Amino acid sequence: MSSEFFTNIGLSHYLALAAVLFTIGMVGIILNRKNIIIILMSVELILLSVNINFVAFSSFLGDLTGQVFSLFILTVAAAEAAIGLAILVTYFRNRGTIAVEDINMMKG
Amino acid sequence: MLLTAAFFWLFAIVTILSAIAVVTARNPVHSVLFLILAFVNAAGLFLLLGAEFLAMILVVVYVGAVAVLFLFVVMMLDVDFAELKKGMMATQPGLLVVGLAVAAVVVIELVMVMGGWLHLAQPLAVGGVPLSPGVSNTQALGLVLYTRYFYLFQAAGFVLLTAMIGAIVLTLRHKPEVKRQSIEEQNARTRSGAIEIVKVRSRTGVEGA
Amino acid sequence: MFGFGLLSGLIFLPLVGVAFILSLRGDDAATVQNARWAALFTTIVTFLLSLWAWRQFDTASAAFQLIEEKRWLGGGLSYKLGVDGMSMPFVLLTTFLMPFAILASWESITMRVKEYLIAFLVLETLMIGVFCALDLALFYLFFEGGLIPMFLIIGIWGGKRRVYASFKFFLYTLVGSLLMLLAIMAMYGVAGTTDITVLLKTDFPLSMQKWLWLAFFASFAVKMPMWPVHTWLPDAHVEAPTAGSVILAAILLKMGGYGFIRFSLPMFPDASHYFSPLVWTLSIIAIIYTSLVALVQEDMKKLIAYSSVAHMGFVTMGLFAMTQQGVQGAIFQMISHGLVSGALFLCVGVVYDRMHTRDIAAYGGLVQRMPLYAVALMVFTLANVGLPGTSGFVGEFLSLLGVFVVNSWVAGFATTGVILSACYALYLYRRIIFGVLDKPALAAIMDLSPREIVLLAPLGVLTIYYGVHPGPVLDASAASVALLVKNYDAALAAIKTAALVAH
Amino acid sequence: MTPFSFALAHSLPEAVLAIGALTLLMLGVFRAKDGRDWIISELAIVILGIAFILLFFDLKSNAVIWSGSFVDDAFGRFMKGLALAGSIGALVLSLDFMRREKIDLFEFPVLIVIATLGMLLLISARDLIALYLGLELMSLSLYVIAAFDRDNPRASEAGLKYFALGALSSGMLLYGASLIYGTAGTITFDGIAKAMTGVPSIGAVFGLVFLLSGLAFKMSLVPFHMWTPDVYEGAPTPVTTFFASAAKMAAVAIAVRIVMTAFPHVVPQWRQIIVFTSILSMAVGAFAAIGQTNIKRLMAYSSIGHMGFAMVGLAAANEAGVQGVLIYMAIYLVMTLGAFAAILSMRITGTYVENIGDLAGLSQRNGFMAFCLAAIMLSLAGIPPLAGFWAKFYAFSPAVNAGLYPLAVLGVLASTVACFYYLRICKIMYFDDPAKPFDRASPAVTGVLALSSLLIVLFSFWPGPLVSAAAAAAKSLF
Amino acid sequence: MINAIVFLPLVGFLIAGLFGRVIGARPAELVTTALLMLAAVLAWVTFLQVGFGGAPASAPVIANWMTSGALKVDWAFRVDTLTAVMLVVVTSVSSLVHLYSIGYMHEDPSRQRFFAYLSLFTFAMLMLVTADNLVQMFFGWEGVGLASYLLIGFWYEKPAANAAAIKAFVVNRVGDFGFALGIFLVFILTKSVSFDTIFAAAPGLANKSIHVFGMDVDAMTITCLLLFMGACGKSAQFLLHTWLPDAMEGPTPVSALIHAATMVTAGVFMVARLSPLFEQAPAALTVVTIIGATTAFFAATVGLVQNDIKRVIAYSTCSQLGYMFVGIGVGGYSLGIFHLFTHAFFKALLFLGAGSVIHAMHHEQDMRRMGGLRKDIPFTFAMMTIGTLALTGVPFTAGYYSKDGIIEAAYAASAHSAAATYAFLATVIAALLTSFYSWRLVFMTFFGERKTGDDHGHDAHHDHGHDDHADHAPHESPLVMLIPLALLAFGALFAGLIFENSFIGEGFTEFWRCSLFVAADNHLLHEMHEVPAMVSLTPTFMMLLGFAAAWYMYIVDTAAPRRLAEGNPFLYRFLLNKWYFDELYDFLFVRPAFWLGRLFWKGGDGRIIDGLGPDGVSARVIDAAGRVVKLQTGFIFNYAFAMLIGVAAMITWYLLEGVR
Repeated sequence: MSSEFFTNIGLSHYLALAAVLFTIGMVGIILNRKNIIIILMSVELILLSVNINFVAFSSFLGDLTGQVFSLFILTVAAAEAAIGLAILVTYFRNRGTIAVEDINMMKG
Repeated sequence: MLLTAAFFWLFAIVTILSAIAVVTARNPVHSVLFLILAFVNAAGLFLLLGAEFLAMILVVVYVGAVAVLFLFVVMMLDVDFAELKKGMMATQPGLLVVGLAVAAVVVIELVMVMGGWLHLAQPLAVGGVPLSPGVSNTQALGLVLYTRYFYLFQAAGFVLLTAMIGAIVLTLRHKPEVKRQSIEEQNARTRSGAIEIVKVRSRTGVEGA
Repeated sequence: MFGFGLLSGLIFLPLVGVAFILSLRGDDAATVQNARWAALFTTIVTFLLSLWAWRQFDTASAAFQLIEEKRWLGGGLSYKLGVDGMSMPFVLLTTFLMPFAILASWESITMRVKEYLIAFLVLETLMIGVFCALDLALFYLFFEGGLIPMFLIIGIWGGKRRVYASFKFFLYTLVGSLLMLLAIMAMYGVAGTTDITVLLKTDFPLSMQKWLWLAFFASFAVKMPMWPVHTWLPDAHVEAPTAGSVILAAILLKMGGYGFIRFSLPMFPDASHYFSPLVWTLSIIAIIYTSLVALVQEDMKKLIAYSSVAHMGFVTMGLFAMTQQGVQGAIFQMISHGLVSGALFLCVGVVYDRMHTRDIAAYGGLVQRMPLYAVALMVFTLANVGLPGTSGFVGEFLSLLGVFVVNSWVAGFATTGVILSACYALYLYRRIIFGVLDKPALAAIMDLSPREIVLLAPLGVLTIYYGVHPGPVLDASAASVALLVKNYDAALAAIKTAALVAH
Repeated sequence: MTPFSFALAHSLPEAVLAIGALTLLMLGVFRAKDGRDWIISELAIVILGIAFILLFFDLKSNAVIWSGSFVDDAFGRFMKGLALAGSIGALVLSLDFMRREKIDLFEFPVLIVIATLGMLLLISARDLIALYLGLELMSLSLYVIAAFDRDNPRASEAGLKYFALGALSSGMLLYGASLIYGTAGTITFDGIAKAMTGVPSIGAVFGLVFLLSGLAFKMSLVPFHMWTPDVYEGAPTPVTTFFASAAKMAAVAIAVRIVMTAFPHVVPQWRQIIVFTSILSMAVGAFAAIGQTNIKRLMAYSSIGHMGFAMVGLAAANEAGVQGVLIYMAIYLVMTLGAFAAILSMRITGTYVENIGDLAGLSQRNGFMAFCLAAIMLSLAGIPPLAGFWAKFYAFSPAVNAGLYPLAVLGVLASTVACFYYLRICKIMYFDDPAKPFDRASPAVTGVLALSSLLIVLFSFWPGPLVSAAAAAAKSLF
Repeated sequence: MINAIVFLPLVGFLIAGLFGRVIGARPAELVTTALLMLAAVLAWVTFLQVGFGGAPASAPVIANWMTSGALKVDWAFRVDTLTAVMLVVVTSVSSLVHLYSIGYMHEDPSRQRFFAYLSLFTFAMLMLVTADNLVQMFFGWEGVGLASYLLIGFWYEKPAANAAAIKAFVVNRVGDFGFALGIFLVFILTKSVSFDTIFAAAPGLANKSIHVFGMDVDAMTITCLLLFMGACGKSAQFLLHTWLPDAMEGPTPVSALIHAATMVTAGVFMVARLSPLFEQAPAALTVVTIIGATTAFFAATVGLVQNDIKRVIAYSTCSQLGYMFVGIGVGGYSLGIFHLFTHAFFKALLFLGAGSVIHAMHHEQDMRRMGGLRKDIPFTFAMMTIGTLALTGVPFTAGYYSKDGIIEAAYAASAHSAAATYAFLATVIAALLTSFYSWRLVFMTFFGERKTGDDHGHDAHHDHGHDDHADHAPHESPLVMLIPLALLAFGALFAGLIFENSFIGEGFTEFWRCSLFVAADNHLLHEMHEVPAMVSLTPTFMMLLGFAAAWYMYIVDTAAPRRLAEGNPFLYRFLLNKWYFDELYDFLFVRPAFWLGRLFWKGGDGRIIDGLGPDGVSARVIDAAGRVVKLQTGFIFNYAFAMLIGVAAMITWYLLEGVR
């Protein structure tokens, strides 16, 4: 790996970072067995990676649209988090648990 | 240039590490805190990219609102943390390995492709919103958000409204035993409905009461 | 008739009966009896109407007649009806047999009678539609739609293993038909229309023809049924109520043969020629194999079902000879088999109604108590055997002759089926009718009731009438078949010429 | 920039829904007693009906408004009509159910209207942001109403699962969108179409994969279908109806629109995705349903299969294919509404039941309902002359003509397997001995059941309007 | 007139068959018999007109049967000398048998049915002999087969009768297999099935070859061989003969009519009718000769040891049919027909006589239980003796002319062909054997000690016969049975004398005219009259030898047969079991058919087709369904994982595709 890789930060760096974040988010959902809240946080990570993507593209394309998109994503993500937590609360009231492993009444 | 690179690496590495910590931390409170850390670092990256407004929004809205909301919920739900701490990856080790393997494949493939993202010397943009040099980032966003993106802005508003309705309808409880003020009822009160005049014969008590 | 033509009238008349039966309220005996009469009346009127259509029909012409066309789905799919000499006999066969089907269940069906009659009337609509449709999509609609009422008939009013049989019947035929549907779509793609008259004139490239042919074959072979996709038939027959078996054997099976005549042969002549050895092989296997299987059956209906498979083997064999005699023989064989196998199932129904078993071993010596029945069964058994003088002979003879001209081996093997059919049919007859009547259960068995005589006599008369004078059927199909054969030969000649040029 | 009035004229149904939703909300908050649904549902039906009627005022136009984010064309109107019809149907079916189950809160119709608004926005979306916002507006409402029976653990589990996986899927969709944006430099569909010609870069293809995966989730295509059975089972039945009908319409509509208008030049790339998910969906839909005993679960698998069938038409990637998908969706909508109406009629001594076995011998207890349900089941199985057959005909025909023979043949085999379990329901209703009788269903439910089975049975007699409308709609995309 | 002859029996059948139960048994008997007699009279008139009066041959078309493309089949009645001869034979014997049956069957409860069948048979036979085309002939051909089936199985309660009936029908069908293929070939060759066209085309087809069954063969030879196969079946020739002895399960009048006089001779008639074809196929004629000779010899050997009186006569019939084919095979069509003609009389006589014996013995058929009957039933004895005389060929009886003629012809033809030499030897030996078994029959039945007693077999037909005979003593038959015997005896004695000249003598050409075709180089009828006297005398000598042997063994030394049998146990068993043909066929065809049927049913249909097809597939589908459902674990992480796998699979796919 040349030193340019470390010094010359380009679009690819941001995209790769976003890709890694995205995967971490996915892995968080898949590997999590105990706490449903972690899943919500993983989703936030995924959205963050998307935002990085958009902003990076926006910057490198010289086009504002990506940032606008990102802005809307932030808005919606907030709404999503609210609803997610609301559902979570409802669920907790019903079952007294938020362990992912216990969310298994329906299957087959 | 070098400074920018250094900051990039700083933010990037911290973001990734805290993201990993979010996923793996045993205590959800820690997870939330790591999430905040990740967001703050991501805001730093946004700054590097010249998206100052978004960076601020990220910190203000996310750290200030969303992450704190998470924290509220984590604290509010009386979760048995001891139970949670037993290990989040306890069950199905085989599946875990497969899961990690698939995830590894995905991340390698994605990084491979993203690392080779070369062909964007000039934007292919058709009808985009070009960044003009004289206008600050915040101003530029402000110029388009309420004009060009008026319709989408309204739609986003509806999304937030929905979230509000949804959160209320799912969590708000009208407890029947709690007495609430009903202005309508108060306004609609009439004498006939409020007072009953009964004649009491002596030594019989109130009949039918 | 509401701006519709005669054929539409034929198709929708049974639905009028359905509407009437639906309008009857209550489940008391009188209502049920009214429903029966209504159904019978409907089918008879339909038959009379079909006779009227027959009068209008010009047998000398090979063209489609009584054509009617209406805008339907757009884009080349239209509601188009018409008959020619190859379909008219089947229409008549259908309308003719339906009153028998209704009458056959007059007493034996006591449960959910109205639904039963409705199922049959709907079935009649669909069957007539199959034979009248001049639009491929419309054809498919009727062809496949027939599964539903038959499924219900077997499943609701059937015997012990009715569920198994009805599912087998339905799914088996469905698989084949769906492949045909794909072929129909492909043809639609090429020709831009599903009008049969246009498709008949469309030349499909040989490679495509082969696939299309195979897809159609998948459907018709199951429906026929040809070996080795015949196993649904014995089960369906055994479990179906008598009238269901009658219609199944007499008409539904004919849809496969009709499909071959209407589509496979004229539309894909080259592929038909290419695949005819396959068809012949399967036909011969069917004839010999199922005849042998029929020989060892212990259930009357199953035996007749297997014999149906064997007889349909003659049909497919004759069709793919693509000679005038072969095709006409096959058509005649189908008509004849419609009458004969229908009658045979009615005969089985007669004793089944009395004894509630179809086990051959449970019978014997019936002639002593049921001489009339013995006579009737003898006539139909012999027709099944293909004795000259019965309708069974004409079809067999012509189709064998037709195929012999093309391939003597095929005819040779198939003719052994004639021997085997005598074996199983007479063996069956002997076990049921002859011998000593020593089973106590049979001691009080009654001979044919007047209703049953009315049921069987016309079929017997027709069987013999068509045996000595098959003209009505043969003449009706002659012109159309001649045209079919001519076009087929022309197509083959064209491809041969092309091959020569290529060399 | 087009004049505001012009833009409004072309988004009138959406405007009606938006204002209507707000009005209903106000009415509910200030007028409804204890938060009970007073006549809000009825009003919501009226509002949806008005929006539906408004669709017909202008059948020809093809306008792009709101800075290119919104398109009003025949395709959109067709699918909006279906979505609105689905919403109306679901609301009509919910009237009785919600009251009986004591969850008749006024928020429910409001959320339905908002979700429908989201669907309409989604259907009309002409850039990725509009797509995303429409999708989220719809989805967020759906998450909430899935868990609407908040005291029922199953419902909240359904909501939770739907939400968690839905959020993941919209993450994937966004990731895809970002890559597409990065490649094309724009987010409008026709801009993307102009940019994506020839062999696309691998990054763009990845974007396509993620984008379509996100949409596939909404359409419950395999392997993004996993939420479907659980959510269908757990959510209150009218909500399931809404998921299976209106939500599917919107999801399919946007999927069709985006592949046909944004990626018309990279057909080979996205076709493989569609074919892949389509085959898997048909197979899973067919096989997994066989063992089911819960009829809602069965319908879930059935809808998975049906989405697979619909995608066969889309795989043809031409006008006829789109027409096929449109016809398929229209007929599927009618069948679904009918099926759920029948499910909502399954009530024994005041309790709703969902077991297939409860239908045993229905033909003898309630011949009319049995007939309707049998017609619907056979139609779902695609047996002519019922409408479901034409759905398959129009969806498969273009695929066959496009040379996608293996897909078509696999589809045919899957539909045979699927036929098995549809037949099984008919068998249970017609061949088995009667079980306990059902309570009398409400007139609204019976009406929907009757109407849908009538449409199904009689479709063959008068198919012209739908077919030509679908043809016109498909044409407007090209 | 011809219409009347043909349709009168049909009318009789319809009356007796449809209304028999209404009008009762006696009227049914009378009507059918009367109609048949009327037909017989008309037939004789026709015979005289056509054969001797010079009336022209005709073939009026009655109606069209079937038309399909080039194939046109009409209903038409061809009347020429050959037909006329057959008409006479059929109607005469039939009417006599009808008459006889009135007596013979008088105890049977379902006589109407019997007479209906008899008339149906006669109708079918007449259709056969008057046929103007091959298909109509086939109609009659199968029609008589049907009637034969019905009549053999008349006593349906006897399992043996049912089995025999089916056997007769099926074996005949085997022959018809060849017949049908022959018709197809004729149609291919001549594009017609009507006789005039075929015969006109026949000469042109000689030595033409045709590609059939994968071989290029001489067209006429293969055609004629296939047609002859049909004849073999119907006429019970070697290999297809097994049904005829079993057919004796039917009532005896049936045996007389169908299995002696008429139906079994249909094969001979057919070959004669198709003489224009056979004349073009010498190879086929050779086969005919060989088969005929073999049958004559084989059946005679079997006849030697049979104990059932009817079976002896049946094998005799079989043997005599062989003679007829020899006659035809060597080129003497008229010889074959002549023997057919005379044979009809004496064989019917023998059968009816045997019937009379059986009737007298209360349905006992085993000769070992008879003996000394000449005193009890002298008239029958006389008639049987006349029949035997004619059969064995005592000079100046009918059999003498026809049978000896055939032997002479065979000798004459042996100059050109080895087959004829074989035929000559076989027929001569058969003549010896014929004489032996015929006289054995007479001696065993009518001479010696009476062996009947209380132990006489009731097994043969226990339901009928003995209930009104308290004394069980043999008794002479009623007059109605004896008159036919007398009439037939007249024919047996004098038919040869009267008609020899016309049939095979100098009046040959004038008599037969065009009805029999003889090739230009066929001078057999002249040559046979010029054979050495030694040859002419051989049959007579053989007859005497046979008589002497029988006399010695059954009158002089009655223990001799037993000694002989014990001395040659193998040969005896071989003959007694009819050369083991039934066993062989049972082993070769019947058992395998049932075995295969069961195999195909349980194994083929059940295990393989259903097992791999619908049942197997549905089982696999349900397995798969179970597995698919297991994937649906209910866990969010699994669901998400599925999504991840989906995405991973797709991107990997594209990546690999891009790399490639």
